[in-house]
Formats: sequence, C-alpha cells, structure tokens
Amino acid sequence: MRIKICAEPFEPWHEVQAYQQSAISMAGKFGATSIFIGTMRDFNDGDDIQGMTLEHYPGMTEKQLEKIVAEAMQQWPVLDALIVHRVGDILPNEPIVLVAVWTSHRGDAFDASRYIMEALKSRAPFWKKELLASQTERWLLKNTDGYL
Amino acid sequence: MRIKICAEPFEPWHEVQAYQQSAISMAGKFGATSIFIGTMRDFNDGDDIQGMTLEHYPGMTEKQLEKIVAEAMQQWPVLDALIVHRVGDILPNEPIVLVAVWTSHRGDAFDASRYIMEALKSRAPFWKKELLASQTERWLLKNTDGYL
Amino acid sequence: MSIKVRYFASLKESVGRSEQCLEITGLLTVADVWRVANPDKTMPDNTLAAVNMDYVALTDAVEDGDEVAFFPPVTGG
Amino acid sequence: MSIKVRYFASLKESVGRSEQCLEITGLLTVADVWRVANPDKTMPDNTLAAVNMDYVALTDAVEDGDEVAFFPPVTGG
Repeated sequence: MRIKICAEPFEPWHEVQAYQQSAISMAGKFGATSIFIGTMRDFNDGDDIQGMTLEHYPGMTEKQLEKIVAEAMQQWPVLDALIVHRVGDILPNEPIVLVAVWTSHRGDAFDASRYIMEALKSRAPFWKKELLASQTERWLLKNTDGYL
Repeated sequence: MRIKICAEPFEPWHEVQAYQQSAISMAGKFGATSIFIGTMRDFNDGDDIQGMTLEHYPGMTEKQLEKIVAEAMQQWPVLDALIVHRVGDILPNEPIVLVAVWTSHRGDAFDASRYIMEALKSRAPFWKKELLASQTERWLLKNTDGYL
Repeated sequence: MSIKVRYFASLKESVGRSEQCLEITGLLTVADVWRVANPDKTMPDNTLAAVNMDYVALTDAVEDGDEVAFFPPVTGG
Repeated sequence: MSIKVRYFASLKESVGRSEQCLEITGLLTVADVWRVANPDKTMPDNTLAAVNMDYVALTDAVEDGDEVAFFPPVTGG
C-alpha cells in the first residue's frame, strides 16, 4: 500500500506504472486493476473556475487514508492499493486524486476502488477553495454522493 | 470514442494518456476518469498457466464494442471512452483489456466503465485458449459474472 | 441463395473448418443453415449465432449473401 | 492540562487562527474545548472534530496532551 500527498502536479500514469513495477510480488497474480482519477474542471455550479487551493491536515490525512484502505482490504481480497492526492494550488485539467486497486478478479477491483474513493470523499481531511474567474474565492461547502 | 484491437503487447498508460491528449475538446470538462485493466495471470482454476491465445471475430468484435459503448452513452453522460483489447499469443502479466471512460462526475464514470466491461465479457466475440504449464491446451468455456 | 458460414474457437476445431460457402434454395433459418452445413453433427447446446456480425436467434431467417457465424460462449476481457 | 487546538479551512478563517494552546483544569469534552477556546463564538452546526487525528464525537472526553482539531465538512477527492 502507498499513500502519497503531493504538493506539485503529478502524472497519474507514471505513478501507477512505477508503483506496479515496484510491487514485484504482484506480478502474474493480479488479473484486475481499477483506477479512478479525479481531475480539476474549469467549471462548477454554473461558474467558470480559474484555480483551486487544496488544504489538508498533515498526518490526519494519511492516517485516515490508511484506515480506509485497510477497511477495503477487509471487505475485498485486495492485493495492493495506491492513493495519490494533490494539495496546494491547482489549475484546471490537473489531476487531483488517483486511486488504484489491484485484485485477482474484476468485481473486487471495481467495488474496492469505488469504496475507497467514496470514503476518501467523506472522511479524508481535505478542503477545496475555488478561485472563480470573477476573482472571488469560495470554500466548497460539501461533497456530492458518488453512488447517486 | 476509440476501439482498438491489438495483435501486439500494449502499454495501458501510454494508450490512455495518448488518447486523452488527442481529445482536446475534453480538456477542463472531465472531472472523472475510470479505468479498468485486465491482465493475464499465471494461474487459473488451480493450474499454472504458461500462455494464452486470444481469438476474435474481426469486424464483429469492433461492431459489438461500438454498440456497447453507445449503450453506455445512452445510460450515462459519458464524454468519451476508449477500449483496447489484445488478441493473439499473450504471456502472463501482459495486459489483455483496457476500458477507460471520461465523465464530469465520478458516479457516472464508475457505472459506465463497469457496464462496458461486463457487456464486453458477455457479448464481444473473443475466445481464450489457455496453454497450461503441463503443455495441455484448453479453451475457456465461459466467463464469470463480475457483479458477484 | 449463397450463404457464407463461419466458425470460431472450439467450434471451429470440432467442425474442422473455419468457413464454407453454401448454395441453397428455399427459406431457411439460422438453425437450418447449421443442419445443411453439418448434417452429421448436432449443434452444441450453448452455441451462439450471428448474421452479418449481429447476434441472432436460431429461428431467425437468413437471406442471400448473409454471413452466418457459429461460435461458443465468448470469454474475452 | 495542556490541549493543542487546531482549526482548518473556512473555520480557521472564521476563528482567525490556525492553532492555539490551552491550559485548563478539570474533565472536559471536545465541545467544552471549543467553548473555552472560543467563548464568544458558537460552533457552526456542521463542524467536525478530531482528537489526535481520529474523528470523535463532541461529547468525547479529552486528555492532557491531546491535539483537538475542528474543521468543516471535508471536500477533497
């Protein structure tokens, strides 16, 4: 398992590939990889968005993410998992979050990655402040439910 | 939408990245990408597997995959989708299939990619023949249900 | 009429050929095409059929120039 | 006892500080920590609380040396 908080832009494909290659013991054993990438959009709630600042709670963020992955591993036979999350100043079209899960069978990969992503959204201490094209700043007040 | 049948090994990260970069109109519009990768394992049904041959029905395979993506686009607001599927002789640890879906919101990306993957498994004309470590060959008889 | 018949995977191996052309007369269903093409072999229970690369029922009619394919359950992905 | 109090995001902006140290006596709950730290400000309804980086209920007790954090609903991912 790897949990990584990035203050600089990251390249999701590079992260997944590098992690997979480092996880030698998985080679030949995993049949399914489910990957979710959240990317910053240039619009939200009807407004044009120019940028975003992502604040987090160093230490608690990692602790909660580790707990979430451990929960997923108890519910599904997960071989390995990787989470990368951006913090700091973010521009539209930059990746915000990456969740990757490796399993033997595909149903488990889909279920576990979605579980991790929803739990991250509701429990990992990150906060987004949007900078609108009008130069107004606004904190996002709540998250949406990704199962709807 | 891109449907690609590959007779040679492919690199999933390269395929997704290249396709995403070519789809200029999506930039800033997609917030969610859900990617599934199926990889050949070195075991199945209790046996060690040395290799696999994937046969397909050229023409019908593409036609059915296009239909499946069109169905997903009718059910969810999918911005774009990419399917890459390997055919021919495959070795353990090589990718077999890649499904990538881009949407504005994460729930749609998870739902649509899983729908495409399950429909591909049950309707796209591909057939796997395994070469066991014992040098015996066997055709796979049926697929598993990925929602279980 | 002229019908192209194709076989895939394990079915191709068990009928011993990958394709054949049939010249036949009269109205025929997909199941009839199998019987004409394989008089000595019953179609396996789980066989799938396609006409012109779309799935069909065995009771569907075929037309002149159709490509009819028979194959076992698919196992890709 | 000594309690470190931390605030994040919009709550940090509205209380006007990111952290403070409290020296207090007696048994206290998380909600009490807020009242001592912010006598003039009611805690917003949707405030979340953590002690030593784990989520807690506002009625949970705090102990000497605890780090207590208050923050609004999380919006990452």
